[in-house]
Amino acid sequence: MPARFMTAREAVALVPSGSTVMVGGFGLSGQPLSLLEALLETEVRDLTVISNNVGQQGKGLGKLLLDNRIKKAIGTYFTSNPDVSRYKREGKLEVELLPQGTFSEAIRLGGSGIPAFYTPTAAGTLLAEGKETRIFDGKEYVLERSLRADVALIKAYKADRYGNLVYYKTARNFNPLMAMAADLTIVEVDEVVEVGELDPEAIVTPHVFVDVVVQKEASS
Amino acid sequence: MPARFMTAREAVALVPSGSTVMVGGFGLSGQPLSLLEALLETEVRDLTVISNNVGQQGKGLGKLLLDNRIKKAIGTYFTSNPDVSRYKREGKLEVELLPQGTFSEAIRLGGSGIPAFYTPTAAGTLLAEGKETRIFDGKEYVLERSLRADVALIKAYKADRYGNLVYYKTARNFNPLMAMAADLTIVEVDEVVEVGELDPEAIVTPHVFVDVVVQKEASS
Amino acid sequence: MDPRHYVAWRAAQELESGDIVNLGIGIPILVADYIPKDRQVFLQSENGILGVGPTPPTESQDPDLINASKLPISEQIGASYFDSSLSFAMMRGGHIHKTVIGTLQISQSGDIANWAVPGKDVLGVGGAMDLIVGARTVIVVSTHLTSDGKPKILPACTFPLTAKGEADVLITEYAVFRFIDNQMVLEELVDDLTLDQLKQITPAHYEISDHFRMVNRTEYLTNKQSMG
Amino acid sequence: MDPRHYVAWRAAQELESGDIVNLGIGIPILVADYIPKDRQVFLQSENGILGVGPTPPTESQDPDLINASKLPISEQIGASYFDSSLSFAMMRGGHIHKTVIGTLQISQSGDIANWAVPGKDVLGVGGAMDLIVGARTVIVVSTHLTSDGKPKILPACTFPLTAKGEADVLITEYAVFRFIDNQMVLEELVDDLTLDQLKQITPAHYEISDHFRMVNRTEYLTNKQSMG
Repeated sequence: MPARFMTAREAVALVPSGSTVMVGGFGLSGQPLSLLEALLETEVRDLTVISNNVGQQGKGLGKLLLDNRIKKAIGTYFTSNPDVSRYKREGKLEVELLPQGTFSEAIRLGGSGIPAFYTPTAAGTLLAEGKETRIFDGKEYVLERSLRADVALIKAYKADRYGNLVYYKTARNFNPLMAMAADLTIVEVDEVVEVGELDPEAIVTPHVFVDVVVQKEASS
Repeated sequence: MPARFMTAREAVALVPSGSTVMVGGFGLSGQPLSLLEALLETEVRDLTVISNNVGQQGKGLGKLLLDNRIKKAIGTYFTSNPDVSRYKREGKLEVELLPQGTFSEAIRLGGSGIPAFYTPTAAGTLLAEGKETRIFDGKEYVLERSLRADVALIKAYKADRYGNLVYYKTARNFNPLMAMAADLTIVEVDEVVEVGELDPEAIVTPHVFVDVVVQKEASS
Repeated sequence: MDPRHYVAWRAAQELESGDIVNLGIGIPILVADYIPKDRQVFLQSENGILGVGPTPPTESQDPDLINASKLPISEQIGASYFDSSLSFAMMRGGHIHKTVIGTLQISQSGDIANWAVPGKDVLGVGGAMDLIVGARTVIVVSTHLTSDGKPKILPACTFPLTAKGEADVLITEYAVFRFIDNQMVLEELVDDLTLDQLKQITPAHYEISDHFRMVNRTEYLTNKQSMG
Repeated sequence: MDPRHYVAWRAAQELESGDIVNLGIGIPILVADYIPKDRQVFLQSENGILGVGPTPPTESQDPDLINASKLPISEQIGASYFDSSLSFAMMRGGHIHKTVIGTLQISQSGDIANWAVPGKDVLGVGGAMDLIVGARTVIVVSTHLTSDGKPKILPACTFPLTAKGEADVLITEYAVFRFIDNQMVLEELVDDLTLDQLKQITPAHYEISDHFRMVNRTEYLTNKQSMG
């Protein structure tokens, strides 16, 4: 299905309370900031957020946290937003931490129909506690479950009218992976181009993975 | 390490007898035919070949088979080369068959340091016999081991002087995956360009995965 | 009337605008030519392309632009290329809406056996298992009987399975069945055959749909003529 | 003399032409500025770039061209971008030659503890574990003591581990150790310190290398002046 084109407000109306939402970005780079702004305007709450960070303090996802919309965060590095630590201490936020390589592979494999995999990372550490381990060829590996979400909110550079995507420099990060791993993928783009304008060899995310495209407003 | 540039003859001299060799290509498309021709000129034998097919009858890998260089083939579809069937019946070739999705993911994960993964494909079939299975969320999955090789012989379209690669249409297939999964990756390319000529956003295989580049001779 | 082409035409009618579809080897590959012109269907081929276009004229065929049947194709506007792992991620991940695949046998509970024959070397599976397990809707196309007149639609498959209970639709030159809650349901019969005659060549148990209808193949012939 | 910059300079000397290197957060990120000009080192950053170039002037900084420390970088000629899963595939798959990382504690058997402190919230691990497990050579850089004078180089780590036995080299402002067969070996000591003085601030057990040498930091200062 070629992607549907909507406004940010229309798109985030598709995100239900209580849902699991993947949000792209490494810090603020590659976060779909317009979608997050629009989400803040809705009544959505009790979100489980799968994102590398919870934005930065008071920015991006950090705003949703301060507005008490997030009940759980799954990610790799929350240290850069001090609000996360405070919310956790106050019992207002549940946190699940994964090594970044495990996190990114779990998302890619979640989008690929692979439910679990073994990784050497974290074997023998606190992050492997309570997880199954297994020896392959004399080395210890941790069994990790893949990640999926109800909705992915991602950021790309350009979309064509079918929803094929290309990214911009290090803003690519987790976005192409999350596009694969959600039942509904909503992408915010800087620019929409006609079908045929993107090089077929350079399309990173084919439109099969994209449900909704939102063009970022020029003002934001 | 930026890739080294060699002739086909010099490159295939790095392939030892008895080694496991991944060979790119879907049928003949994307097979590194010049490298395979050069390999035929060496004394190499007892190869375990990991490739989707064993070429076609008398072509590509099919030639190496007829010259008794291959002792085992791991792939997904050998039906298109009748010699494979004959060699197998005569006890001259061992064959291991995997579903194509399992095969491609096993190679990608082999190159990614992930030794094993669970897939729904083949559960309850002959191809899962003797393999561990496990239920996740009520559905049966098969435990599959990842694949690695001593050498990968792959085909790309263009390389820059560092060894960054781009591919050409459906000749891409297994090549970028195999580039990741071998101790030594040798690539045959149609064209070598200067560093900087490939779009950084469109490079499919970064040069970390490439050891040796061979420019296809104009005559072949 | 070539039964294979009728089956391909009938399968094409199952495809809707916006569908992402993978066509298997054999009869399925013929489906591409029968997709109604007013429906925008996106064909994926597991060797690494989304946006497969029609067979190009001989002079513009490219050995490196092929489908999974290793036949020359063209590239539609808006197409993209990717490696085999992303291609199968699309399938297993549930991103392919429909696959059309051939079969050797199919059972009344939707088991499919299309890759191996007992007593023969098992030498090729390709993408069949991943496709069938992964695609959201599996449309099986087949001649109703084998070339030597044996039944293929059985209570249980006797050949090695490709996947269990994954068939959603079965289309032959005589009939269309759907699999609903693992029950096979007859939905459509060509008017060259009676229900009794169908029963005789179909050992599998099936119910008859509330929406059952008899069809004649004129529609296909008309369509074919308009295309020729 | 800033001990952090000396450590970074000394670590840079470990990098050879052709190396693919990932620099962690903290002191490691300073290493980039000290790589000898005649060595062609390729910097990978796990947020998705190979070919990290120097910090650009403020006016040409781009918030979407950053390293894993979230600092602005530039793109070298021949650079490439990729998603995070390929980035970590490079690491775990053994394709990154060297990583330079900081630490809170390190043990005599090469255990590294650099991500969590007992009694504090455990809120960030990032790519540290994957990097250390994956990179072929792990170069740990650290001040020899904590800011309040406590030892960091210990018989066994008391903080939660990042990885077990993965350290290959340890560089502090006073000394260079290598881990050989899980044994810590002193290779280099700055001539501001005696061997006895080193022992007093280093509770870990270490052997002294056959190649042990005393160095003075003039080389670094010279280098620094020539760069200034």
